[in-house]
Amino acid sequence: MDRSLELTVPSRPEYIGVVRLVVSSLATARRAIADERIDDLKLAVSEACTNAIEANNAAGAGAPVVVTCWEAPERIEVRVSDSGGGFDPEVLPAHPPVTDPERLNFERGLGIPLIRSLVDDVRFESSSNGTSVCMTLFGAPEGSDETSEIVRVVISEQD
Amino acid sequence: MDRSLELTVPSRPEYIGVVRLVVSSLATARRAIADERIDDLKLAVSEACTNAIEANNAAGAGAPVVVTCWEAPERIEVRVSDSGGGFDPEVLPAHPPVTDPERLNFERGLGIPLIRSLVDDVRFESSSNGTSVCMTLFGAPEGSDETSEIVRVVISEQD
Amino acid sequence: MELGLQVDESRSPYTVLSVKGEVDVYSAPRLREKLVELVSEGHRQIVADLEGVDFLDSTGLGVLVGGLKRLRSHDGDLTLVCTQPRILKVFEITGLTSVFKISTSVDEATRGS
Amino acid sequence: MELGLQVDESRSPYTVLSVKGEVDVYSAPRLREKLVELVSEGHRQIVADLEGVDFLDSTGLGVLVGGLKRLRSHDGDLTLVCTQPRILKVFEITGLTSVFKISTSVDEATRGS
Ligand SMILES: Nc1ncnc2c1ncn2[C@@H]1O[C@H](COP(=O)(O)OP(=O)(O)O)[C@@H](O)[C@H]1O
Ligand SMILES: Nc1ncnc2c1ncn2[C@@H]1O[C@H](COP(=O)(O)OP(=O)(O)O)[C@@H](O)[C@H]1O
Repeated sequence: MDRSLELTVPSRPEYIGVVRLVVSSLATARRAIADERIDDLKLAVSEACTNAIEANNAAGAGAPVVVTCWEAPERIEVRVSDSGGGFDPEVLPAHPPVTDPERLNFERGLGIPLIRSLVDDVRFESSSNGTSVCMTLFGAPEGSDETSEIVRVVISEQD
Repeated sequence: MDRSLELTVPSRPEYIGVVRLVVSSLATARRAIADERIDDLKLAVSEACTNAIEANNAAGAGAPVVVTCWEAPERIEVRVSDSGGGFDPEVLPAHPPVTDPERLNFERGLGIPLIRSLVDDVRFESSSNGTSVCMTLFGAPEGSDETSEIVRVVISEQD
Repeated sequence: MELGLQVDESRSPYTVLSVKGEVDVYSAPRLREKLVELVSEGHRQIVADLEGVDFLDSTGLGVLVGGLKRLRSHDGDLTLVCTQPRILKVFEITGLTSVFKISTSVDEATRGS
Repeated sequence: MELGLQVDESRSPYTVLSVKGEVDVYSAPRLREKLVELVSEGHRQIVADLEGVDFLDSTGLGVLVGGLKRLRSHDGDLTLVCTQPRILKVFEITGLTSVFKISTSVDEATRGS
């Protein structure tokens, strides 16, 4: 894709707000995706950063989190990278069903499920040297589903 | 200084707004300096980015602009770097005095003077390989002048 | 950037906690502390008004689940007030709409049931 | 992010151009085009209302200087409306407060002189 932006922040929770701001202002300014999808993107990126900060801090080396954004007319891709110990995203523990009173014993483990359902595509690249979470939001073909709002934005801009 | 953040953006005017947002949200979130000084910082950084983008584009290689921020309790430092052809900040042409009707023939050349008067310290490092503009805003000792607002903020946080 | 937390005790037996701003891994600990504090002070029917929340992540959800658990274990309850689609969406995706009582206004939440 | 530009012709002989948003190297070209367009349409007494401007950089200042020059060369004038300290500060630092007429309201600017 033709344009990319890179943001490197210390592995501290107080910087995640800045990352959200960058990602959402980039998406808004470039009109890459519809407003509703920007909230999806913000939350997904935020979850990925929360995990990246935790992984970096567990590894103890004080490495920063690197956020890279690529945008193209009908697409925005954000990669969140850490230098932590890695994990296998396919073998995460499942929660008890919400109807089970036991559900209340689980305050965590909602980040990856949220990412998966918020973005159109997610790819985890993880090794013992670190993890990259690559999330993509597409602008869908006109009229096909909610993501097609991008098309409407583009059209209304041309008026 | 203990914390730094780095932002790399394409050399295109539409990204300067994102840079301003990052710098000001960082300064606000970290309560590094007083609100009034945040406007000074935003404008100075914006001017430096405008020049950096112009220098990169004149050099033609499509290099990005790199913005690095360091913050410490009573200080924020921002460096804006480009890979353009460089310049000598000491030999910029002067404008006619504002009382001279000729003044109206000059629409440019206000960026560097603005930077110089908005920040507490500025350093230009320029060579034919590129330019870095390092701008620092300090929190002054209590009660000494307007920059001492930082002290009040810090104190009110401790209440 | 600051999380706003305001307690209204005028609707006894309900205690209304209004949350304003962004709830994420940075600010969620303050929300957790406030909920723990309220329960330990004896508040049992807590209404968390999320109408002023601009952003809520999984850490925020976790804190609310923890608060609900704590209250239930004291025979209390936690009701949420939320009508913002973007915040409701986070509860829906995670299935937590079936775990919490979610009201459309503080009035509704404190009307008793 | 968008620059808002609104023209009010109801205060003849004054034309009020309300500017909203951030004026920087990205958006300033649109302000320049609008000023050029107004002058070429015959507007001569232009009042630029900057009360809605959140940010103004040296490029914006340059466009205003260019507009003033263009109007003066047509025996017209450009008056600014600005009371925001952070915007006024930019004019002060650059000495441009002595180049522009700066009013505290559109009413004052269009009252005639
Ligand atoms: N970037 C990462 N590096 C290492 N481990 C990770 C990373 N992201 C997620 N994990 C692992 O996956 C688990 C589940 O993550 P998530 O669903 O976000 O929930 P939570 O972070 O609340 O535990 C985490 O607890 C962690 O063990
Ligand atoms: N980063 C830079 N690289 C190369 N030249 C620069 C740089 N910054 C400033 N200059 C030179 O200094 C001049 C004055 O800059 P400035 O005061 O910002 O006004 P303007 O950019 O409006 O000309 C520019 O026109 C340019 O020639």
